[in-house]
Amino acid sequence: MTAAPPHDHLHREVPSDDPRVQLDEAAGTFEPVPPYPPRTEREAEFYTLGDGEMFINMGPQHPSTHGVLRVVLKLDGENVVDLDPVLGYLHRGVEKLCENADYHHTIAYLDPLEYISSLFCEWPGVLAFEKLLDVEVPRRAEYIRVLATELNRILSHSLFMGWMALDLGGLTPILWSFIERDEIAEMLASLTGQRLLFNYLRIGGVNGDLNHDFMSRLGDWMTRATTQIDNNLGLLNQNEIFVRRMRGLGTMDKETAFRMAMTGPNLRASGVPLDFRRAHPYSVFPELEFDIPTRDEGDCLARYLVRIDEIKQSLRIIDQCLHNMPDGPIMAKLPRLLRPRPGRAYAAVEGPRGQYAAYVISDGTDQPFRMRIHDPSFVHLQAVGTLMPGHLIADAMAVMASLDPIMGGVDK
Amino acid sequence: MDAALKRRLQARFGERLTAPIHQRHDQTEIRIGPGDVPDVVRTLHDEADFRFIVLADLAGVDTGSVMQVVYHLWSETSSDWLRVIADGLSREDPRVPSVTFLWKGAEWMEREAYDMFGITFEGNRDLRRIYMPPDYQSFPLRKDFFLPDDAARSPGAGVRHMEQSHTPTNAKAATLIRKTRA
Amino acid sequence: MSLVPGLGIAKGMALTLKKFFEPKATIKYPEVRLDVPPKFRGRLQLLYDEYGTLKCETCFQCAQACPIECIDMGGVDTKGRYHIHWGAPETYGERRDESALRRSGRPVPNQAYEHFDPIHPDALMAILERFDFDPKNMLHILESTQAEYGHLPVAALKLISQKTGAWYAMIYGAASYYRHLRLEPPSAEPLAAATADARAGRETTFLASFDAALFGGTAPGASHGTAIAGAESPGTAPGAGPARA
Amino acid sequence: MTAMARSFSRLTLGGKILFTLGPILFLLTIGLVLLIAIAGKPIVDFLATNIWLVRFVVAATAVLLMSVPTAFLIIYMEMKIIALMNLRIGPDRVGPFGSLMSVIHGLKVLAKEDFSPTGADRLVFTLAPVAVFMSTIMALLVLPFAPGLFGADMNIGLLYLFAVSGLSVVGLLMAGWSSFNKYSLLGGLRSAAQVISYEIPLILSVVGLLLLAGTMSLNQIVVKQGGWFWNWYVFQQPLGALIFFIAATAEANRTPFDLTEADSEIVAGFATEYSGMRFGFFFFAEYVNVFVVSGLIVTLFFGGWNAPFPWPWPITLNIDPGSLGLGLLFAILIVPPLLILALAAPFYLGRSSMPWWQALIIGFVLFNLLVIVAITGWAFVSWNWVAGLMVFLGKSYLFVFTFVWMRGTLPRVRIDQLMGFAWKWLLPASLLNLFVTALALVVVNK
Repeated sequence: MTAAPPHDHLHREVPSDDPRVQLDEAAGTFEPVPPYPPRTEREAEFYTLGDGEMFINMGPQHPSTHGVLRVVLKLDGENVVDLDPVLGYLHRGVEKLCENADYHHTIAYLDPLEYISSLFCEWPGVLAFEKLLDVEVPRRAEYIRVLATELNRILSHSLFMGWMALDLGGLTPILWSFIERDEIAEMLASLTGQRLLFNYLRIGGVNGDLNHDFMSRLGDWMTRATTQIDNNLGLLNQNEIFVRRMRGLGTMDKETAFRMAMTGPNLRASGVPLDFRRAHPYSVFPELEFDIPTRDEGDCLARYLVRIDEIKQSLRIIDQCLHNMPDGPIMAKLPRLLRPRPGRAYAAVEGPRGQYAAYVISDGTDQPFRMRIHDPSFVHLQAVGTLMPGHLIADAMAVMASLDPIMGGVDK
Repeated sequence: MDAALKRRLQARFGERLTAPIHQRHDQTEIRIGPGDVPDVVRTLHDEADFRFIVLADLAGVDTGSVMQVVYHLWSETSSDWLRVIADGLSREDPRVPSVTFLWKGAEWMEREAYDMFGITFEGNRDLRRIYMPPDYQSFPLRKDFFLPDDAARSPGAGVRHMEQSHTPTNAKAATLIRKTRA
Repeated sequence: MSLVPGLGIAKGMALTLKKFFEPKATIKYPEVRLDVPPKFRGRLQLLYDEYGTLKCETCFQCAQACPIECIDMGGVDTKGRYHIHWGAPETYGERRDESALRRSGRPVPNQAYEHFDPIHPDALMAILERFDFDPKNMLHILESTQAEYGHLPVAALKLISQKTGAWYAMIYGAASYYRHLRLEPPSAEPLAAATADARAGRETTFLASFDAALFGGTAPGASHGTAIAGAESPGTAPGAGPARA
Repeated sequence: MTAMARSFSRLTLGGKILFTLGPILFLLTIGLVLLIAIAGKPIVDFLATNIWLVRFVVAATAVLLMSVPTAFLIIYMEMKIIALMNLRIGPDRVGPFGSLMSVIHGLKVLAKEDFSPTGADRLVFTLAPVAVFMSTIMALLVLPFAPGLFGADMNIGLLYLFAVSGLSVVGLLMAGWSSFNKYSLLGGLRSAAQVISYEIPLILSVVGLLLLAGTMSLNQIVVKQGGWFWNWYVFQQPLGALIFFIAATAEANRTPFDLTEADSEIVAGFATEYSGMRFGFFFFAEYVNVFVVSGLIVTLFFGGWNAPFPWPWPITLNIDPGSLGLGLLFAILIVPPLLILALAAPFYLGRSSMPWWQALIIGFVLFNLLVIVAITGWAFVSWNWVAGLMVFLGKSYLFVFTFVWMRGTLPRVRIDQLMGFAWKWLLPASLLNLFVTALALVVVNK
């Protein structure tokens, strides 16, 4: 701990004794410097301005921070010298809430963590509970889970395409991808009952079988999905402005990616073919055929293209699920009151952003003793601290968008 | 369950383990003392027959009597998740060495554990609260946290929010804002 | 990126111009509304029956099942009694069974999550045709169905719901309310035991005498198909009822 | 004084307006009458000898009045066209196909609080939108809309236009600096860097054209492109036209060069702290600027008010209403009602459910449409400035559409790419264009 920097450059003379004037002055002279002495070395270092540098406060209300993220940027002209992300604007204390809910109810709390990939937030929790309880999930339920989550992955990735373009100034792709997203959301709504927070997976199965509405929508969509997605992507994938801005931007090599504890497409864009569906198989993924798309560049364009390739692999998986869908029950026989034996279980799934995981400790009661939720957005967002410095503000936003954080997951 | 991993772990860290290795489903669990964390984790990360290069998760746990820090690691060499539990941290002053020297990405997870449990990670150079307000005084995920009391110990009034000024010259104005809000 | 500079931009421009003339995806919301999916879970609402009374029985099961505690009920029930079922949420299923036992004198299997066996629908279609697919004749339909299949299979109930247009829940409610209707094959031993346990002593004798006094033993049994005796002695084999005639 | 103020404050809104405007109008009327009575003759004489002054005042007024509907139209086009490209419907509630939406936006902007942030330099903050708007309006003054329809035919028209449109950057810089906001400052500085960089290729790309035309008067440039469409300078200066188009896009701060108000980076740039009508001025200026730039491209490279080909069969209408005598009066009185009845009849007879008055209303509207079409056609044929205006506006709005289309398609470039593109590509290319043009002229003239 060092002493507070003097902030002399920030002082302003208040001309009047009138408190209203002082209020006005206080409102006008905001600098994003914390009012207390720095707590750590890093904070002291960050909040000391060098020659010709200035702070700019971005968020929590800003058009491109993907939610309520606040980033204090230290700028030299338009170059980002350093940055300090400030979290907690959406913190709901889900882990604490889960400790006070019983095992079934926990699923509803896991749902709104990442509000565009809800099924992936439910899945690790449910998997961990099943491990605690030694439940055998029926095969049909497993296939339905895979089918629904792969749809959710396409939904999430297609929204990412739109946001990426929006942060680079393109107005149109976001709306086209929202059309895509809306079709999938309607489809999942007819399967799960909701469009956004599905609350569909249950301990030992799923809530409700495939129905006619869902299957007809899915069949209709599958016949044109590939061409439709390719067509929409044709707007930007060859666009010189887009490609020139993305290429070589925010490059992250393999070692850095491991050091930053990255997973998912962000890691695969750096050339590591690590996909927990293959690397640590769960559910019925060992029976399904799909490739793991990787890119070696590690830049924003690679992260963008890896996600595009993943959409195609997801379509393959959905196709296989539809062909291999077994018959049978969709719920395991379970008592209504779940009291797992004391123990610990960890489960992870490969989501659209990386590894979604849950670590549950049971003490033998009907509520989890400790429920730890691991969210990839949280881990990936801290990579902006290493990727952003040295770029312009415009690129800083693009780098953040390419990591695809969702603030609901970051703030838990 | 990966029996080979269990044998290797036993052979390599035999005397350091504070409890027998526990295996269930696809998880292998070892318990070590908090002082051994850097050595053990570095060995697990570097040595050729472990190569646990992916830090899957870092979590704090309050068991009610002691504090724990739980690391989940993944490796190509094993089909199991490896769970390393740094056990036996005192509840009064829980301290454990940081693993940011290996995984810089653990920084925020350690900040979160500090924020929620008050576990001090020695060596993390940015260990401050991440979710809760900076002047928050209690640690919400601890088992002795009681909501109305402990939340009230951390008065929101003490935080000058970002709309308010921070300069001493404006102290009067800030007080006024607080009064008008109250 | 193509070799010709500007080609990608030109392609994108052409694409947007093409979309300019394509049909639009907007749904003009207040005028046009999408159908909600059948499984839709929307805003909570209390329903009224045809006499204008609340259908809510104040069982508090919804309040206990709600994970985010947005349902919070308290006070009096529809009959003016202060009535509260507050307990651990996991007793939900037990109390549901208990309630079913109280209403119909036997446990009702929860078939919401279970796989059900298919039936051969020809006989059922004949029955439905006989009753003109009219939901007002539901009791007759159910009784004939039970006479045909020995009990009321879930598949049959679903088919009846589909063909008559009555809600499955109503048919299920009717089937579980009348004691002479069976939802499971009567040979199921645990069920019989449970029924015998539930309808212990006083109630059994009272009901038996009541039935005897009311129906005089024969007349309603002949007109309604299956015998009430089927419910009173559940051990008898299916298809033994006299309704085939 | 206090008593007066209090009683004034008790008046209704209408009363306030009446009590303020009434005396002023009264005094003005008396002053005007006195002025005419005392100095009427000299003033009229002065105006008669200096007719350019009258012309200038009229033109300035007309341009000011024209600018707001132009902005409304372009804002509506932008909303609607981008919406259709996004597979949306866009505005469709106010007016036919939502066409009054931008008017409602304008009214909304008027109704908003006129807010200026603490710490702002109030004077500069207030003057900045005016400066931006004025530069745009002044540029509009020299555009030749049609033969004889222009504010002023300067022999340095093009130079004046570049000078004046370069002034807008002063306004943007003023706004960025005075807002006391770092986003605004970044936006202002970006716009300064961008506009000044792109002025150079913008002007250099036209120099070749000036060599061909031999004049800087915009009117003369248009006259020289008369006849068939291959006389347009775009076919003699294709590279120049392309450079001019790109540079003009940057000059007008349009996508993909809209860095000054890049919402995903610096919120709204220089306009971050503006609200109400001050923001409205920026908004109007931006869209009028789009029209100015389109009009300039049309004027310089696409023949201005010249139709693509000369009309091969000149029509002369010799209508002399005076020859009808008293019949004219009867025609005016009798023909419209008869026509209305004739137009209404098929609707009334064809649909039994329609009441007579509805049929009459339909007939009246149809009659009005007919008359409008007839008068427009007559004006189109008889006065060549009407035809010229229509051709000019048609071409200009085609380019406005192109700008909007680009906005719907393209992402934004980065600031260093933008500058690099200006200095590394556009500047050498425009110099090359100038060199080739000069060489060709020398060769041809020899």
